[in-house]
Amino acid sequence: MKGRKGLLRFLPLSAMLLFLAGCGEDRLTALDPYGPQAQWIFDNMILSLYVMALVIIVVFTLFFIAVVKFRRKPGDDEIPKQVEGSKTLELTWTIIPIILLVILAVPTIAGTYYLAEEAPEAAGSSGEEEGEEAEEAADAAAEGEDAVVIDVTGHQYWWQFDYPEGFTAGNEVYIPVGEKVWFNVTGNDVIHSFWVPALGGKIDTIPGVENSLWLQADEPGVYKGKCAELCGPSHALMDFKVVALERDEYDAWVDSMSQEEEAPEENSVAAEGRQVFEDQGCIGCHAVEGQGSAQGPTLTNFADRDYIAGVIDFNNENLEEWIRDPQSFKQGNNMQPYPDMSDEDMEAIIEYLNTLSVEDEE
Amino acid sequence: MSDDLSKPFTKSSMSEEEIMKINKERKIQVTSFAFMIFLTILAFIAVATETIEVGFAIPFILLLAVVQFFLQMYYFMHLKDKDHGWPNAFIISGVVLSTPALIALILLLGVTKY
Amino acid sequence: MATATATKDKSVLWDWLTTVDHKKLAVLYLIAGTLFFVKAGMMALFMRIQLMSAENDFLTGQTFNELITMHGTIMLFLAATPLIFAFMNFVIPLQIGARDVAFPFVNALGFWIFFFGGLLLSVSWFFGGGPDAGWTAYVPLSSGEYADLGLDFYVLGLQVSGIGTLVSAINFIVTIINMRAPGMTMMRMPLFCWTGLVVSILIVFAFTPLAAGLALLMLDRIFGGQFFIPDMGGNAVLWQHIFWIFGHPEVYILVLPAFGIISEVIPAFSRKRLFGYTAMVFATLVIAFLGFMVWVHHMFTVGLGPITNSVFAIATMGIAVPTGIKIFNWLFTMWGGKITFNTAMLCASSFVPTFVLGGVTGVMLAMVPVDYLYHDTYFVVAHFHYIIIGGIVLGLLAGTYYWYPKMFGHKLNEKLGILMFWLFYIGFHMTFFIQHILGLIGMPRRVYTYLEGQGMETMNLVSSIGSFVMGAAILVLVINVVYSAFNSERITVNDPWDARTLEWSTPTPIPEYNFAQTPQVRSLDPWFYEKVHGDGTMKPAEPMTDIHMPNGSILPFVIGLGLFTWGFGMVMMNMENTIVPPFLVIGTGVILTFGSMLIRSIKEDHGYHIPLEQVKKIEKEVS
Amino acid sequence: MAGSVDLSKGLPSHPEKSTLEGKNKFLGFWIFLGGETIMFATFFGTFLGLREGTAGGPSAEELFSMPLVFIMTMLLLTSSLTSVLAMFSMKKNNFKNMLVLMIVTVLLGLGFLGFEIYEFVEYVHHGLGYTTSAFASSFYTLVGLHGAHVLFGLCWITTLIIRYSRSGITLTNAPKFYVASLYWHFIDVVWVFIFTVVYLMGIGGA
Ligand code: HEA
Ligand code: HEA
Ligand code: HEC
Ligand code: CUA
Ligand SMILES: [Cu+2]
Repeated sequence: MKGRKGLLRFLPLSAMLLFLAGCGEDRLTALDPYGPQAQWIFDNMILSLYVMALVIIVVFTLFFIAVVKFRRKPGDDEIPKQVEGSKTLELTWTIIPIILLVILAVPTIAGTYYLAEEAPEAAGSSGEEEGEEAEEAADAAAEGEDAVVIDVTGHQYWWQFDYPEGFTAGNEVYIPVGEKVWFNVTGNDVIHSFWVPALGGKIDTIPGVENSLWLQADEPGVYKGKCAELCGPSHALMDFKVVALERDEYDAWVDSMSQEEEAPEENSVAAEGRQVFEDQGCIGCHAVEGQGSAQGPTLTNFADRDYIAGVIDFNNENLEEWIRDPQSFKQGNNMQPYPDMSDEDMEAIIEYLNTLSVEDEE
Repeated sequence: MSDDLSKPFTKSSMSEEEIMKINKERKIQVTSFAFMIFLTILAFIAVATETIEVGFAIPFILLLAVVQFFLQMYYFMHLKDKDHGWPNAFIISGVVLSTPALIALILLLGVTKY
Repeated sequence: MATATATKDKSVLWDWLTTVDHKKLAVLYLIAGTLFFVKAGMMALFMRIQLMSAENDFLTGQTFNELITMHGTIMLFLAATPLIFAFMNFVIPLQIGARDVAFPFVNALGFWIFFFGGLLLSVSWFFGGGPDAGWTAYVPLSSGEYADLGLDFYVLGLQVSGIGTLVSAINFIVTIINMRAPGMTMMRMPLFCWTGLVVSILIVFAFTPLAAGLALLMLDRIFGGQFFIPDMGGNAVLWQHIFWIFGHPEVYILVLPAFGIISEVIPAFSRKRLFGYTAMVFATLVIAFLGFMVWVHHMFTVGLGPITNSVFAIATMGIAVPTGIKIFNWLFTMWGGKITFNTAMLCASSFVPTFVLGGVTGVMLAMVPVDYLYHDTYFVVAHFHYIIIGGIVLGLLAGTYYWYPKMFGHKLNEKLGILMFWLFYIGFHMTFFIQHILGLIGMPRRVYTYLEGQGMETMNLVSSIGSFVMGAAILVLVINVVYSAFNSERITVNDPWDARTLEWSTPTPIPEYNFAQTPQVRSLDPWFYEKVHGDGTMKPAEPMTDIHMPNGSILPFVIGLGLFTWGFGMVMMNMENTIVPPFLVIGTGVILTFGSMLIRSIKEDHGYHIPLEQVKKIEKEVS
Repeated sequence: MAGSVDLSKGLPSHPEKSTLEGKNKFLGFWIFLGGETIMFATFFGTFLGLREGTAGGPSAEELFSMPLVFIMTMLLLTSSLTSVLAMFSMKKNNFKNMLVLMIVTVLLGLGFLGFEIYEFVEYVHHGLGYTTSAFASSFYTLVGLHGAHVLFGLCWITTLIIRYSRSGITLTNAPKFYVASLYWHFIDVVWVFIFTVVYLMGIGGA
């Protein structure tokens, strides 16, 4: 893993490796970066740590010498020399910190612009330029053409991801590996913050404001994302996942997400479940394959998820409990409870939900 | 001694000279008042006649407001007098600190990125 | 004309309710502040218990959010601020050689308004729960649509207590500018007075925008104002600006007086004058100014654009320079001194390295792109607790042990003191150091729980244990206070520490008029100067005469009560089926408030005089 | 305390600052005004930030009437002058004159307030309620806060006039009158910005 290698170079942090050992398969920690943005952030954090280490060493050294050397001995009543101050010293500890700060300020500004890069305009008609420039422009245009731009909306307490292809995903966002993916984020109700520690920084999702952020994953895998702005009682449980796939797998995934719903086999339990899903009004909040509204997370690929509602282990018991009493898992969430649903209906609906997959059957 | 504090005075301690000075100052005040009225009318005209371009009228009336601010503060409220060092310091600080706050509230609301 | 006899024959309670004496108000502030501190500290312990293990269900998310909000709000507004005011009240008039503050009545008013504001915030628990949107109360989460009554209490409680803080601050400024003894020029003022002055100025300029912001939120919640709702043309970022325009200066409001205390204690126990006094004053002013120019560093992830973020990042980093000047000047005050290590000095000296640890993480936070990682994680929690506890709380503890003899006539027990210090210090690092790492491995702040298997269990457990050790330390302090009250020797000398500034030239206990004759100040550290160059007593600047003193008054208490009632009535407007109609309650409050102000305005109160003979008698008794 | 001023010669030329209490009040009040500056700036900022946010409701251009604002401005400016003149009378120990000028100030202020209330009622009739839009809320808040200041000032000055109607100028009430007049000027300063920024810029449609 490339992040690990980088880490070992930095002895001050190697202690932290100890703590990394506990990580599960979902990549979470920012100390193990998996993309250029996260790497940049990590490297500059290390840079600032070096500067800070310098400051701390100087201060601590002076402090300990002073404390040890200048203790008053018992019975020593002599008054020490009353020193007014020293211009040279004063100047020294003004100028040196300024230099240190300049060292930090330069990458700060550079990085601010680096990370603020906007999504490329799709398909540029730039035929006029010559030579290298034209080539670059063409490259950029090509990149712009199939650059992935995903609209993110934060809801209390789930995430909505709208793809340019026109479909919606809930709580799990798929991205292609090795390229910059742009997220245009906004909030639906209160402010949330979109954060995938192992891939990069965070950006607030604010109602009425459009923000954007790019992320890039260098390796396929699952990256854990979190909501980082207090948004209500279940703020702690507003997790999501970023699934990074190789480009061809990603395209395949996009294709299957875009497809029309294939109705469950007739007279199967799942078909019954589908009926219940409509009768009970689930579809009023949950879209499946493009049908229904987006008041709740889209369930098109629900069965592919590892968690229900982002944080609950995926199994049928939990699913039933979730449908009967969502509040018991996530206080204050906006899903309607179904405490009185009959057992058959429940069974059917769970069966149906379990069929909602877009991954290829093995 | 406390009773002194609630006792009115039969006369003023001001000398002739001081009275002259204060009368003169009074005249200045009335003049600056007239000037302020003039500025106000100017501002209203600038907007009312609509002959002046908006892009010019707005900074113009803002400038007039600032001039009035100074007149009020320094003449009517005596900030120009001596003995007003600290009051000056506080008002100036207030204005200086207000400026970035105002700019931020007008421009930096997240809708347009700078 | 009233005479001194008028003050006799009053019950103790009445005396404390009506007092306008800055020394007694200091004690009131100290008690109120300590109570609020313990309350908010207990909340922190509850939070730490909840976070001790993964997926713990000791508290629900809702309760947890109420606890963080109240913990943060109380700690900053109702614990740290009054504790600072306690020392400012007690020490500043003494240090500048004044008999009292400029507006004794306003001083009392400030205390009672603050106190009732705090009470208003606290009663929220009895009416459906505390505020739950964090101490920053970001809209829309705190707006009428998403939050309950708790936030009405937050808005009105802070509004009221803010008014109290504001009027106290004005009083301090005028006191310091107008009431200094002869010879006490600005550049001879002890640094604690300087920071007191600067902090009061910061309050005047920071609490007023807060008042404006709270008014907007109140209007949103109670009268349907549309400031923050995008669909109605409003904007949610507006609140964040207003809050942080106040909020960032607020953190310096808290830390500067702590700097002041440190600048008193370190020279006193190093037996050396403060190194680079002029630079220290200058640095204080620069910090105060820059403090107003950096607020956007709390909003880096809001998406204001790269220019904005860069500018504010640079300004933020700039603050490290004047702060560094202070740090090194303290170090060089100790350098070459003869240091005595008692509890006060332990706290004061350990402040220096601890504060630097918190300060440098602050500078790390100022690096915008990296803050995209730190923001709203436990890294930030660690940053500010390092500064707040390593800075403010250690400073306040140092001040407590240092000025305690002057305030209460006896010292605190040293053995218990040193035990407290080490417990506190170890507990503190245990609690908060590890939180830096927690933030980096992906733990956002304000989360009531975290999932198993993310590598956060051990570190959270350590942190929680640390917080209990810290709690134990505070417990030892409380025990110490009680123990010393009974078992400590009375202080009979003026100057138990062999210190340097004017407050130590007064007799213990201090007579209500502080100085029988206003002292003539001849140098920086005037008391030390007289001990070395003079005969060890302050030269009087005026003959002994009758001493003019202000009368006590119950009106400050009544005005505070009035504002409480008024505020409560406003909250009632959002309650369902109240027993009395809200406007009646509001009306009562308004009448109490403005009625008392009217009485105060109409009744001329010129105070009273302590006759010369009595002054002489008192002076003989105390010396 | 009278301090260094010799009272036997008559009313000192700066009666508002000849006692320590007076000096303190004077300084304290200026500090308060410094704070008010930034508080009003916050409300101005809010208004300016939100004034486009009419959410389909009436906008400034449609509503504001120039003549009304002009009259209000004149009333308030004039009242500022009368309170200045009152302070000159006070310094000259001309108590009657001062009272009369102060009463005129109050009357002009009342006129201003009356027009403002009329104006608000009018706007509500035209569909600009407090909750109509962000523009409406911030407009009413800013201008209403100024109006509340005017109201408070009126009550304050009236109280002083009644309380001291027959006492003459003393070292106790001189600072009170002086400070009240400072407050009144400050209100006027704020209005200068309100009529410029809110009304004229609103009508001009920047
Ligand atoms: C008393 C309180 C206090 C103090 C003094 C400070 C001081 C500083 N703070 Fe802190 N801060 C808080 C309390 C405080 N802070 C709180 C409560 C929050 C969170 C609010 C919330 O969201 O709830 C916060 C949050 C906060 C953030 C926002 C983080 C985020 O939410 O994303 C930032 C970002 O820039 C920041 C920066 C700084 C800096 C640069 C300083 C500087 O002033 C520090 C300067 C000191 C030093 C640097 C050390 C000494 C200097 C030297 C020895 C010289 C040499 C040093 C160098 C060259 C580096 N703080
Ligand atoms: C002056 C400011 C101040 C102080 C002193 C403290 C002190 C402490 N804080 Fe505080 N804290 C804040 C200001 C402060 N905090 C702020 C502003 C926030 C942000 C809020 C927000 O997000 O909105 C915050 C948030 C905050 C969090 C993060 C919550 C979250 O984001 O989820 C945590 C978590 O550990 C925490 C812990 C503590 C602890 C353990 C102490 C300890 O130091 C407390 C020590 C005191 C005691 C323990 C009480 C005394 C005890 C006794 C008298 C005896 C009883 C003892 C026992 C039973 C053992 N604080
Ligand atoms: C009032 C709207 C509403 C209705 C009706 C509703 N839901 Fe939901 N549902 C939600 C919301 C909102 C969430 C997201 C909750 C959260 O995570 O905070 C959700 C979440 C879920 C999830 C977890 C989704 C994920 O991404 O992991 C499932 C499964 C689910 N609902 C099933 C159902 C079923 C089955 C029904 C009908 C029997 C139903 N819902 C009816 C609003 C609704
Ligand atoms: Cu969404 Cu926290
Ligand atoms: Cu800050």
